[in-house]
Amino acid sequence: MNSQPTHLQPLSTQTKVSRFLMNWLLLTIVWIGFTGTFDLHELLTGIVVAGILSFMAIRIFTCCDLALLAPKKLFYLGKFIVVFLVALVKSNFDMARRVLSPALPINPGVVKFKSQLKSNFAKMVLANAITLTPGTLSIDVIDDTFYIHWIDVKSADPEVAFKEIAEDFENLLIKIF
Amino acid sequence: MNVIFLILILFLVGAIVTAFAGKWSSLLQDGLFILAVTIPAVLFFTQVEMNQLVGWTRGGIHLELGLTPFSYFFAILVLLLGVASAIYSVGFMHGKARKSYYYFNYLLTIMAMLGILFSRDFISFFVFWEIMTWASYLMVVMNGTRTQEIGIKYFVFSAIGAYAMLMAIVLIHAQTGNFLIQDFIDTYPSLAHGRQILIPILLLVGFSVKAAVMPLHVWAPGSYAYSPMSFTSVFSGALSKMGIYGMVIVFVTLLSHLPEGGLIRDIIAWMGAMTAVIATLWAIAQDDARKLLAYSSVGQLGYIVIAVAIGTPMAMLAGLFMAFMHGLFKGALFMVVGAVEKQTGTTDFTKVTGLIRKMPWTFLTALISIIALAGIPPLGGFIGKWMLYESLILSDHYLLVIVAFFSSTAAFLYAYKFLFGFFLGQEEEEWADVKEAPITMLIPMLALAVGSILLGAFPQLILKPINNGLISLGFSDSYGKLWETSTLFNEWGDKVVLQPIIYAIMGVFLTTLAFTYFRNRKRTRYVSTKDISTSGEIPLAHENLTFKENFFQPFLRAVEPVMKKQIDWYYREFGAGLEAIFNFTRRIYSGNGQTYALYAVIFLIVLLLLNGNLFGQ
Amino acid sequence: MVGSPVLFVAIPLLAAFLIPLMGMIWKEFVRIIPGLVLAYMLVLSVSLIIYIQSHGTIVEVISGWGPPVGINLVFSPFSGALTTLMTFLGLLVWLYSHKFKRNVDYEPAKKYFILLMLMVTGSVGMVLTGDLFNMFVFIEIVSISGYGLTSFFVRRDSAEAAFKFLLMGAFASSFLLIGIMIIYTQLGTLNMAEIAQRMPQMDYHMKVFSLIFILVAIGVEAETFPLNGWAPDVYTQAPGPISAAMSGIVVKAAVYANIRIIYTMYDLQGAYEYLLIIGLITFIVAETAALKQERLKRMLAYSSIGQMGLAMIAFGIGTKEGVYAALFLMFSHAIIKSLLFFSGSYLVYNKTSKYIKHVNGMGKYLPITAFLFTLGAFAIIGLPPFMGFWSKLALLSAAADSNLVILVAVILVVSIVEAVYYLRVVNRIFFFKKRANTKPEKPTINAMIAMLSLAAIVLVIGFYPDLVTGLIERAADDLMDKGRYIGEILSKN
Amino acid sequence: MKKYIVLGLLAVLGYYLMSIFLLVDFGLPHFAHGVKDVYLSSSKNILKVSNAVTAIVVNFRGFDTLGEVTVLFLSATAMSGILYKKRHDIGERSILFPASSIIRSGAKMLFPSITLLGIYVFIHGHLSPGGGFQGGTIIATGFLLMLLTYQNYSVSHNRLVWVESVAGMLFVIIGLAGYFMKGSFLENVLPVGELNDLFSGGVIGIIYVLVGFKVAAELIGIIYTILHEKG
Amino acid sequence: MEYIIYFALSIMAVALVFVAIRFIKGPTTGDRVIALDTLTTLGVSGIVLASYLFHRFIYLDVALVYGVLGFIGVIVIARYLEGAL
Amino acid sequence: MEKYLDILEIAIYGSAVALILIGLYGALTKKSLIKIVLGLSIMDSGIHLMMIALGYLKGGTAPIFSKGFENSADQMVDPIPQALVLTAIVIGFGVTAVALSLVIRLYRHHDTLRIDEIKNLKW
Amino acid sequence: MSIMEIIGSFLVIVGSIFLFLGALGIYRMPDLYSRLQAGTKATTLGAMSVILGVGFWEPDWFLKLLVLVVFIGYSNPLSSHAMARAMFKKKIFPWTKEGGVDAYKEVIEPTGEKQES
Ligand code: NA
Ligand code: NA
Repeated sequence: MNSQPTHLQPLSTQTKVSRFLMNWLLLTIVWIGFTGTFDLHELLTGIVVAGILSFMAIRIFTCCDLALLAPKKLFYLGKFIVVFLVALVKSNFDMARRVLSPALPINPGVVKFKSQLKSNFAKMVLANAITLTPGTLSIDVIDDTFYIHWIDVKSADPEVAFKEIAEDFENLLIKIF
Repeated sequence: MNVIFLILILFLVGAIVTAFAGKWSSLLQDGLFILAVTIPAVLFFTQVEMNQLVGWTRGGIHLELGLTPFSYFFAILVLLLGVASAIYSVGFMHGKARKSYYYFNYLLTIMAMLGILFSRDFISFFVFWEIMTWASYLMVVMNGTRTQEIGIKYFVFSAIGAYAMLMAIVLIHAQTGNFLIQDFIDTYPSLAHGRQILIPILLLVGFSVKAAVMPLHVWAPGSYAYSPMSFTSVFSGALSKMGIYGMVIVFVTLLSHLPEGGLIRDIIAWMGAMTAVIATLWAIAQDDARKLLAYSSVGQLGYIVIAVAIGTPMAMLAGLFMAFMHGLFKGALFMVVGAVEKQTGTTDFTKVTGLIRKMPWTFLTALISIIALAGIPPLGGFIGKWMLYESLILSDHYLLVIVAFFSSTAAFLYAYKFLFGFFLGQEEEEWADVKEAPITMLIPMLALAVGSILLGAFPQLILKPINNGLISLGFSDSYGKLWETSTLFNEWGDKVVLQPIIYAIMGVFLTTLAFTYFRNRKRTRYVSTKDISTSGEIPLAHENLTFKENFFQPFLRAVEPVMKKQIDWYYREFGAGLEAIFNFTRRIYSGNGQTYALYAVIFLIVLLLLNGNLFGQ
Repeated sequence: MVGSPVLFVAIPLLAAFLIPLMGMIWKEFVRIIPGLVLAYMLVLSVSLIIYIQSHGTIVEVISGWGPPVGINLVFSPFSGALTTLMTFLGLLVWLYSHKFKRNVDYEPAKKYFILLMLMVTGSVGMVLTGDLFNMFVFIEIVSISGYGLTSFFVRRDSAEAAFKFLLMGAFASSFLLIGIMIIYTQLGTLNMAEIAQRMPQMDYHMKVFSLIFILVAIGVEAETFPLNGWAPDVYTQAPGPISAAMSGIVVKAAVYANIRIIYTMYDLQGAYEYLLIIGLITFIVAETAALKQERLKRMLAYSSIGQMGLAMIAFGIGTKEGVYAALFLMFSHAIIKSLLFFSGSYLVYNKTSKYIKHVNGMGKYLPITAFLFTLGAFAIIGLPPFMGFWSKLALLSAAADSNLVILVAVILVVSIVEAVYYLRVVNRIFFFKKRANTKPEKPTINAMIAMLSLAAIVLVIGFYPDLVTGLIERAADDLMDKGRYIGEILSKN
Repeated sequence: MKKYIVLGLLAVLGYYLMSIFLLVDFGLPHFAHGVKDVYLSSSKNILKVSNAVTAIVVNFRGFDTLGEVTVLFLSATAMSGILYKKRHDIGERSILFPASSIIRSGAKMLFPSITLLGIYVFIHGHLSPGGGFQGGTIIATGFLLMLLTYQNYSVSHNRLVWVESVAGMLFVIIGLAGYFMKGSFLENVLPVGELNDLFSGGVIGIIYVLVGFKVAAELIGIIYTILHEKG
Repeated sequence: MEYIIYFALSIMAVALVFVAIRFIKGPTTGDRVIALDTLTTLGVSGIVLASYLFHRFIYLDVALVYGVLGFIGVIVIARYLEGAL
Repeated sequence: MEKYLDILEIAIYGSAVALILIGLYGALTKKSLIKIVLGLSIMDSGIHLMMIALGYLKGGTAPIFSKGFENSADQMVDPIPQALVLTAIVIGFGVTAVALSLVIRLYRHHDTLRIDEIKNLKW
Repeated sequence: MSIMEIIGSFLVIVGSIFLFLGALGIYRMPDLYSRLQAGTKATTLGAMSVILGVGFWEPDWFLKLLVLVVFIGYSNPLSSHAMARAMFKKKIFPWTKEGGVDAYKEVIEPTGEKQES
């Protein structure tokens, strides 16, 4: 199946191969997840299918290349996940509180801030992380500007908002991507 | 190949070949056309033997063809008129459009009529009947846009008749398991009484349509009037007799076994009588020769129906003899009209006049045929009429005698009008250049006229085949010769009592005619309209001396109540009503798809509600 | 054996999937391949018909599982006769369209011919299959091809017609599924022969309910009143040859399904009366609605519906004679109506509105086409000696033999209406003056061949009905003999 | 008014439908000797197909499936016929503006995995509740996601035609192979393997993969056709 | 363990009621879609629990596919709502 | 447990029937073509639900002989309705797709989606 | 009960409670955007927790359940975001206090349908 987002820049062969391998790896892992076994037939089929698929999807699947597998990046990735999970749990308790007693003072509003992240993928991860953390919901990202629905607006100032909402994540993400 | 089959095939092949021959040469086509009629006719009279059957099975249905003495009589009429009219057609159709079409349908019509007469089973009968119908239908609609309604009317009534017949046929099949006519006739006495009544009635409806019996006659005047005249002579002269043919068979073979047969006969006789009266009155009112003759035909057929429905031996004889005579003189008369139309371009009495000098031979034909029509003694028409009155009186149908006499008298009026309208009276500038009709048209006309004279003198020529036919049909086995009962004929054989007298009258008549004609030719004096010698008065310029217009106005005013609303009108109203209803029902198809879906759901629910009742345990 | 019934489905499908590829090579392929396939199907069905004369019904097992486990195809005298008829008409429709569609773009042409081929295939599948649910699948194949073909002309009201068709078709398929599921839950099988065998065990109410749902569903395709609202629209808006194919092929298949279900699967006497009554109503309503139509194809459509009503009446009589008559009617109607649609399309060729008045005077400009239309008109109203007469006679005889005198009378009376509206058109063709703004279009040579071959059949069968009556009789025998059907199929296991 | 009539009618219909269903005993075997038992045992023992539904869909009633694939093919064909426009009339896809960059990156990331899931589903059609139709649908929804979120993402029409044609033809050819090699259309011609092994069930798995590709291609075609409609 | 599953399923059933109410009440289309989205999440969790209850690993495929389709469904609706179609 | 099944029975059949009726209601009364098509789809889903329900077996499990279930044929629900539903769904989808494209074209021609305004063809 | 089963049970119970709370939030929260917040956070965590819990009960299934967890964690915020943006584009703005901020409203309203990057 052909898939050509025309807005993408032509890629160098090296990047292509690197990305292809990365995709292959990731898709094989996903396949193993799907099948849930390491059965030989399944694994072989998975490798073949993932290979073909990553070859065909090379221009689409552009999040990352083999560089992601560098130990340092993996470490930050792990750290990011932990930070994220903690934030998630915190946010849930916060939400539970609000849900159970809606009388709590809220001050909803939409704030914006700018992010340093370059890749779209990283922005997406940041937006998702923000959505899952306490009291915030990503509404849109236009260029570098994030628009966030904040259930308890502490400050309309972009700088402050950035600090409150996204700084931790962004610092980690910059290191990963 | 059996000759019967061969005759039919020859007609069919002839029809197709003739139709296509026009592409190469008109003359060749004409020749082929004449041959296509005459060769089978010659074959018929020389090769076909009585009671010889040819049968085969088609689609599991056994079919049989053969000639019986009874159909032989009708075949004579069909072929005689068929050949005469064919020759006439060559002249008549010369230079007209759709000649191939005409020839094709003409030949098919003749073939179909012969086929009807040959059929020994109902399917062949019906098939040929229908071919006859649609071929003649195509003739009726041949002359352009204004004949369409007439054509549809003809077809609808034909269809009513044909389908009644078809219903009878399938009911017969349900009883006998086959379609053979003889088998049915044999089985008939043992049928359930309801079927014994239903089947003949259905068949009679079918035949009555072709015989133009009131109230199924409404198609006839228009169709006769608007077909090409060359065809109408066959149409009215022979084709309508197919109805008589079927009726006689039903009367003789079926109704005689039925207790209610007498009643049915009387009803039909009265229907015939009403037809005769009303059609005659209408004929009088016409100013167009074609229409006049058309109504006249219907009226004459009414007589014939009276006769065959009464069904005493003499009446039957009278009816069939009149049928034959009618074929001759009406065939000739339509040819006359055709000739006039061909030469003048119109058939309107109010326009055409004084043709006697321009078209003397045509006039002669008209004169002889009109005399035959009116039933004036020397010619064959008289014999039929005499026998009819005689048989009606002898069988105590006095009322019918009165009716028949009334309409017969009234027929003089239109006969006179016909003769006067075209040929006598003032000659007009407009028609100064009219020539006599071409020879190909004159010969058949005159031949038919001669036939009328001949049959007046030698009625046994045709009475014998009638006699044989009726006897073979099982009409009577006690009489050797059915005409014995008539006072008109002697007791010892086939001589007519009045024959010498008839010969004498005829001689005087012909001599006078010849004398008058030749004298006038020399001594004709043309007078201007201002010539006071005409009647002692000076006519004004605008006064029409020919009396063609409003000819019978006083008479018509007297009979107006009878003619006020034609039966036609009721049919038209009925048809319009039906169409309105149909137009309303088709609004079921509202155009809204959702409504259709709703129908489906309603239908489903109705079926569900009905469930047990609908499908039974 | 020269082939097997499964090829009736396999080969067209193979071709259908192949055509888009071949079209990339040479555009003409999209027209040629369907023709070849249809011709192949015709040859196949003729040779199988000959084969079964001596070897008896073919029961073709699919996926190696004998009935009732697997799906099976049954090529019997009954289904075989219909298959031959359908493939023959399919081929003619193709022939007729082959050049007629030359002026349209490549893409529409490709779609047209693929859909046409699959519509024929689906109809053949409906007739051949011995499995109830498989029949449903084939019905859907036919329906969807029908929707696509109906809306072929983009600038007309064809989408409206197709939408109505689709709406009714969707209702039908839902009802059909309900009916099939009721049967399945009661008998545990979908094989028609086994259903027939077990039917006596089925609870009476369930039997009736299932039959009702199935009858309503199939009634939509079979154009029974009041489920036929879509039909006139579709016939009017679809391309002429497609109208012919709808009335000659699709509806025949639906009637087959209807009949196979009532005659073979169910043992309910009342179902015959249902056929009789509904057939009669359909016949009367359709013929009377046809009388006042202003559009030629719409008139032909109502006439078609009416004829299908007649066939249902004949089936409803329930005797062997009735079945014989019904099959004969279906056969002759398929041929004649195709002839009428073929020739009629040319008589009103240049107008999108296709009013009857546009045929005025065409007899002069298109003599052969006009003659063929007239022949068709005469034949369809049952004038002898054309083909339609024999079938009508068979129907009337069958009715009379079963003492249904009133029925005979009603049919005949309504037939007069039919005669009237056809003759009006014929009169216009030959005796009216051409309208100034109509432009006669000469039929292509292919169309002419298709029409002439149909006309030849009408004439030849008219004079020599024995050519088909033997086949039809065997088919009728086959349909009536339920025990043999069950035996033949279930013994294949 | 019409609404009330319809409601009344539907009430009657509902009554009948309910009474029909209540006549069927829910959750109990309804019939004594249905083909169901044959299907279950043959599926396990003869075809070695773990998922009996797949065995039915692809083998016992494989003919239905061929028809079903044809129905999809037909509706794709019919649709593009219905919405056909002359070349110069074809407009842009009716996506007016792209989705937010978040959604776009998210979709892009997810897309290969969704496709993989589809492939997984139809490759395991004989082992798990999946199958060709489900897998094909998943792949098509993946494409739907891409087509909807990007304004100018496009699919090569010719390639879709290739995939669907080749897959369809292979389906029929495998069927014909059964006909020519074993005597009946669609009959299995390959070794059946062991139950619950990925490589089991002979041609069934292969057919289901083909069905998956075909369904995917057709659905994408359908989606594509609709999205090319303006207004 | 069964009891835990029953507990979890019943509490989710109650959750379902709230979601359903929101779905019916609206007031905006957005609310309904959110309700649907939540329904998907609840459904996925429910299916996972059910597959454990019936000890059928293969049911997890259903959950996965359900989740994917639900997600794409929401995106499609969202794109429609924001007027992109 | 019997009682539980009764309730389940009425609930499942009831919802199947309800879906069918709702779909029918929509298809029969709504004026918008889109809603009619939607109604048809809802009716379809109702029928599919019904089909599945008719094949249900008390305490039954999916008819898949995966590991651990190789010998549970007795407890398996009827696979046939499921296979049929699969076919029916695909066909229903095909029909819906064609319906929608027809709707688009009707809209293009008539500039309306009201079915009662789209009746150029009638009588 | 093994330790795994205890962890699993805990996760399932906690997860289901969060699912419940999420649903409750959707029901009780005052406006669309706060409902979205509730729905996303609580149900995401709830579902992840329930699924992981099952994974602890049945370690053979763990890999597959992990895929599910990742998928939910990935897709839920995306869909919430998509809905939020869609509703904004439909001009349904969040409820704010007097003088509250709404930075995105300015993107939508003043320039009308301003297209983004
Ligand atoms: Na969220
Ligand atoms: Na979600």
